[in-house]
Amino acid sequence: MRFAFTDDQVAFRDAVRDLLAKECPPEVVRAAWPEGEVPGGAKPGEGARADADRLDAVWRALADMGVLGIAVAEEHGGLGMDELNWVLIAEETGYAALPHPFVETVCVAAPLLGRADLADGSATATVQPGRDEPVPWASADVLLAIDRDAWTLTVHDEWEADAVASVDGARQLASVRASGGEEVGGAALAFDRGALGTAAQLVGLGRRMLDLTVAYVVERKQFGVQIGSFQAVKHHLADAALDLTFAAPAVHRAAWSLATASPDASRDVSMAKAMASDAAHRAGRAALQCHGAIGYTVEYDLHLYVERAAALSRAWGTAAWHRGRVGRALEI
Amino acid sequence: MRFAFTDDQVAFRDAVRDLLAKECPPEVVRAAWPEGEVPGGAKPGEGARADADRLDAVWRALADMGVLGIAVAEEHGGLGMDELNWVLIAEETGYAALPHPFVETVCVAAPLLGRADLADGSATATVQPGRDEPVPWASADVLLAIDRDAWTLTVHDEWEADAVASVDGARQLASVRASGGEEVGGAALAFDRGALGTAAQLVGLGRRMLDLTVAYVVERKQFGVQIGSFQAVKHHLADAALDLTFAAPAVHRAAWSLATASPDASRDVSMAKAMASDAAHRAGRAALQCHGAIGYTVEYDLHLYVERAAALSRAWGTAAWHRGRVGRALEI
Amino acid sequence: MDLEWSSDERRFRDEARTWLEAHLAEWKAGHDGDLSGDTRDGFARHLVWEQMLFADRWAVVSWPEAFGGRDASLWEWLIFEEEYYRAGAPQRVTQNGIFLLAPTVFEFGTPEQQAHILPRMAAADDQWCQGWSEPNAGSDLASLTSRARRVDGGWVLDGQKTWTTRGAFCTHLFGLFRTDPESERHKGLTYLLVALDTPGVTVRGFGRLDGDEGFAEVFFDEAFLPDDALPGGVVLGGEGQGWSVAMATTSSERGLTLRSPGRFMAATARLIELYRSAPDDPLLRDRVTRAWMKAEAYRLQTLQTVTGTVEGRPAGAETSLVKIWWSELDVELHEVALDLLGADAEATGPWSKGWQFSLSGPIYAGTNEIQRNIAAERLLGLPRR
Amino acid sequence: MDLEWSSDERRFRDEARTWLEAHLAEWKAGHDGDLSGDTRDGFARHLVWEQMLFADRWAVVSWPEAFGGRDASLWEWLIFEEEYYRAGAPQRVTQNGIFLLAPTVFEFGTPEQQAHILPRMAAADDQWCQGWSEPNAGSDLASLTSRARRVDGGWVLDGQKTWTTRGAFCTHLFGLFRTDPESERHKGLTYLLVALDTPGVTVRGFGRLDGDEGFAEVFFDEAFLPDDALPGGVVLGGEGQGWSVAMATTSSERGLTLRSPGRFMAATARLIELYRSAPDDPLLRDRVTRAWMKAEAYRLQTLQTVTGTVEGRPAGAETSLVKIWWSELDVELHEVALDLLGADAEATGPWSKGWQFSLSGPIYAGTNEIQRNIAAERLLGLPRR
Repeated sequence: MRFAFTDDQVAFRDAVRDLLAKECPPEVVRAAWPEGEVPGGAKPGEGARADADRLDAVWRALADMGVLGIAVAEEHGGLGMDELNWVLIAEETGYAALPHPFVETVCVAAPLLGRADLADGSATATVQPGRDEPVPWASADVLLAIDRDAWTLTVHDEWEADAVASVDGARQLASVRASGGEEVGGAALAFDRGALGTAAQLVGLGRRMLDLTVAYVVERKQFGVQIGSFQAVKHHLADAALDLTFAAPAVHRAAWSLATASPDASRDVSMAKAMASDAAHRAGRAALQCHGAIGYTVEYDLHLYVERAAALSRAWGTAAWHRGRVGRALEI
Repeated sequence: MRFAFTDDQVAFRDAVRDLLAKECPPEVVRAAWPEGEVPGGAKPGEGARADADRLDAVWRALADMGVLGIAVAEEHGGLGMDELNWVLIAEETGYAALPHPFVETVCVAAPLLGRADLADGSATATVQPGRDEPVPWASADVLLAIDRDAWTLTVHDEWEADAVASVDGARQLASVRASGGEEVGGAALAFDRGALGTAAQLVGLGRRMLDLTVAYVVERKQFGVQIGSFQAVKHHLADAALDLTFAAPAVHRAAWSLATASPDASRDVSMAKAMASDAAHRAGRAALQCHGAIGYTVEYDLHLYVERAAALSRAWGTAAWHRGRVGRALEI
Repeated sequence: MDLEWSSDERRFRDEARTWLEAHLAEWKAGHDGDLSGDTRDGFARHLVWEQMLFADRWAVVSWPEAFGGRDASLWEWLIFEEEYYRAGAPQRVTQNGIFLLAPTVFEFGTPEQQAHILPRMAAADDQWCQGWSEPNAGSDLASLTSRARRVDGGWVLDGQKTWTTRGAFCTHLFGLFRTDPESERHKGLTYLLVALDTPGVTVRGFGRLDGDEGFAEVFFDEAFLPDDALPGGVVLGGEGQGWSVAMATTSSERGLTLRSPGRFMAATARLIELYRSAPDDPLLRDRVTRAWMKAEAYRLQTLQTVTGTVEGRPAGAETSLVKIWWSELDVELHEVALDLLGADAEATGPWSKGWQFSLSGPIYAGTNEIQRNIAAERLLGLPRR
Repeated sequence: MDLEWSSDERRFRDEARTWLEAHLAEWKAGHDGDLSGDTRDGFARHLVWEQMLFADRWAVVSWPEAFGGRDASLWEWLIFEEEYYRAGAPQRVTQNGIFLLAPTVFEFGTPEQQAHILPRMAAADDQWCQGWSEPNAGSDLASLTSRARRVDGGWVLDGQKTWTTRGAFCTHLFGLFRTDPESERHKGLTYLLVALDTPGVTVRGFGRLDGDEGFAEVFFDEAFLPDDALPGGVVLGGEGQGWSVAMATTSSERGLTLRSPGRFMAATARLIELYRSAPDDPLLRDRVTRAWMKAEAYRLQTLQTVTGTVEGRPAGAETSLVKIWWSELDVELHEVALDLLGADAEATGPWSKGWQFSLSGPIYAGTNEIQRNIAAERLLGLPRR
């Protein structure tokens, strides 16, 4: 019995963390948002603070580090590693709100398709996690369409995509129509990997929102004192930390269950996704509330993470959907 | 449009409030609890603080004031008044945790059976609000058994009762077996009146727990200050007040709906019971938490109200059961 | 107790409903799709709607006829609001003037000020934004530092306001300025009325979470505000009296006038429609039912409050609880809708936009943390510390 | 990461399970029905069980063999606890000694004190209760006023302790006394070990919400406590060092040692059984699932913490979050059970009694409000004010 990651896994995580801190600051996330007008109105200030040149660079840097191929088989140029080796990295991509299809490409498509171009960063994949659901990262090269009722998975190289405005402008959401394609096996495993990667990102997002808020309430004064000294603020943030502290082990365990092909893997993934969705949601609410009006503006960075968390908490199955799957596994 | 009670209704409420403050203090509620040992262990301190002589006196005083016959037809010696005239009084009996079958006798049985002995206090009634449910006030003279599936109501003058220990020792809970009896009409209306009276009592109980707690946290010091000055304590109690403030109008409206035979009466009663159950529950949790260890002892009075609220919040249909009925009325 | 409307009130409702249906259709025919009033183009289009309301005296029903209203009772006001939201009529881009400034003008304005300001506000000729918050004075309003220096024939303004909703599109700003430089906290403040085209005043709009340019920063750089910029003068309620004048406004902001039950009744009605259009789900049904009950309880509590107001028992500290209730209900009902939509909730739409907007409710007009403090201290009597 | 038990650990589990099944049946055969350890008769009967545990070295598995344990690893301790609760074994009436006092004796006791106190505690020959709280010092432990005056050959104790769980039945009390009358707050306190039959000490039991006489007040009236009342002396950790000694105990109270995951895993397993016995209800199914997930997450978080402890990375301020989590989970899972029971929940039974007991969780061992403060300040770094 040992519930901890190896030193190598932690070191790889730390390296990715450092890379993303440097290469994927908020202005890179902003660069993925559409310029100028969005359907709801103007986005002033976005353009000025966005750094478009670096948007592709971060993905290339991840490729160079070997991160993109972590789950690609070695014969296709990857590292051939399992979920335990990428779950912490997925968490970091959530912390950074990485505006690229990490979960879809690295966690789902790469181990399934075994394509070298996914490992070296020259191609990306996206996933439709359920029939008729919207698809993010619409400019990807390959689409995996999962049917969560029939548990089938179809690989499409071509499809039609109509852009859909997302609450998270970086996600490049689309409504897709695809016909033909190649049906391959492993739909349930692919879905579980995607849900796990998304759960890990939600934990990372929750931590980012909590960190931003802690920094803000220590800095900001009202009524002559730091607002972080108010008990109500302390308790909001302690509650956010509470849920994240207990969601994270659930996510890590789910990675172990997938890596060891445990018969409980789907249950464990669903527990992870349900808890991570709720924890990120609570962290987002606490973050906004403790920031006050500034958190509600697009000039401040918080919204980049709040909107991502809102999107991911309902993508790959809502918390309630996943609890339903846990309940069935418990035979209740 | 006028959402307020008449001066007469308020004056009657005030008179009952004064009477109960004098005649039904905690030591009278304690007197209704069983002496000495209960299945879980000893109840030391109960006996010493109970005032058994006054237990019957409070019921007689209510009879003398005309309260017990408020809903009995005038030809049977009552006041022949409707739900709007007793709902505030039911609230006061909750505030006092009156250890007598007020809802069952005054709100449910009296208008249905039209018996003079219920109005003058010489007889009491109890109700089984659903098939196989436990019955409080087991020493009552008449039992109305309601079947909430078939919506029938059977009046029993004789039945067998096996005492069941209740979390609220004053309730005289029993498991009953009754055969025969007389089936009468009006089961749904009788149930709605009982649920309304119980909802009103829950609002009163919530207010009592809140009042006790406010008094305690103003008095009690920790860390050199009144504990009521801590923001966490303030917010617990503000939340309790919040739910009570919005549950009360729902209860009062349900009384109007019943009194005017509104087609929405059952929906409105269910909304009232659901909200009052949740509000009293939240008030009880806040009260216990803000009291700390002393609220957890039987020597302190709080438990008398917490236990009653726990019993009533699930009697006459749980909050979820009532929300289900509201949802059906909304056709969802 | 009588929870039925009189025949006069029912007639008033019918009249409002008929007018709204016809004129909304007309207004909506003039542009494509849903339009936010918090963008420059949308704001202009909303002013057309405001002018239609004013032309038929629906802009400010509860105001005296002399100022453009109908002298409607509070009950009629409630009915109008119910019908307004029921019809799906647009947000009132003039609301900060009508609901925040106007009550103060009624209470503290001179007859000359009232006669000038109120009809132009009702007609949307002038559009007022609020200038309360500053970069370092949000919830702690008394710490503001924007100042007005008395000079011959007027005031010289310096400093910065922020979070002024729709400030980039409005014509006028009302707000507090420190007129006694030696003063601290609540003292030495004056309530000033400032045209935004005053030289030395700069407005910069910026974006809100929901994607609209709904906020603005307003900079005052040695801006000279002449005493006669407005008939009756630019000071509301007397020099140095700003705090008590503003607090009167703040309390109207927190009470009935800001959030009529009609808005939440209409939103829960739409939520119920949304539920009916989706596959049956007992968990979501329970949450929809809860949201409906809370909106209904809000309506009932408002009826109780209006009864008290009409009968001379005005609402007290429980207005803090009212603010908590509607703002948390608003978030809750939108979150239920998003959970109903599931993966589709991510797409921008009325529910996701409404959710983003709802998140501001627990923050503005006094955070819910402060409201809970107020309720505990003033309603329950807990010590201030 | 390896979440499987070794074959040695599985053997240990089998041994524990087999022993518990056999001996529990034997013990339960000796009395009728469920029996609370927090009544006088129940306590006595529970001591029989404690002696059975001790006889076969199951009383304190993680202690050194010299003191009655098995030198079990933390993993084995976790396994034993899982099996203990899974088997439905009774509460440990000796737990306040074993889990609160013993770690302090291990850390601060002299060899002579350890040799005397620990084996007698493990054997339940001495039963220890805690003397922390006073009528005016609950969460604010540093404000306590019970005092011990130094006299020739011992101490004279005066004052009052309260909320001492099972104090009416125990033989000994450990607690803090003010030994420097000039001192304030955390200073001048000494950790004393007091036999309750010391002349001048009076114990009065009183009732808890759940109907048991589980609490006691302990009065000290010029009670003379000789230095040699216990081998090695009655002071633990040095005169005037009481606060730091006690804090070490408090942190063990808050961490792993007090609430093993086994308890909540067993409770949720019973909750699932209860759900299966009732008509299907999607709302309750969801709540049962939530409770199970929280218990499971608690188990996982514990495995993570134990791994860290074993590998030399001991838990820090997150123990405050752990206390919040298990105590609120405990309330939640019992409330789900009561809602499942509906009207029958009112009847006294294991679930209603468990619910009443659970309500004390967010209060004792540092209220959850204080735990949230600690988490915010020490884990997140928010200012203390």
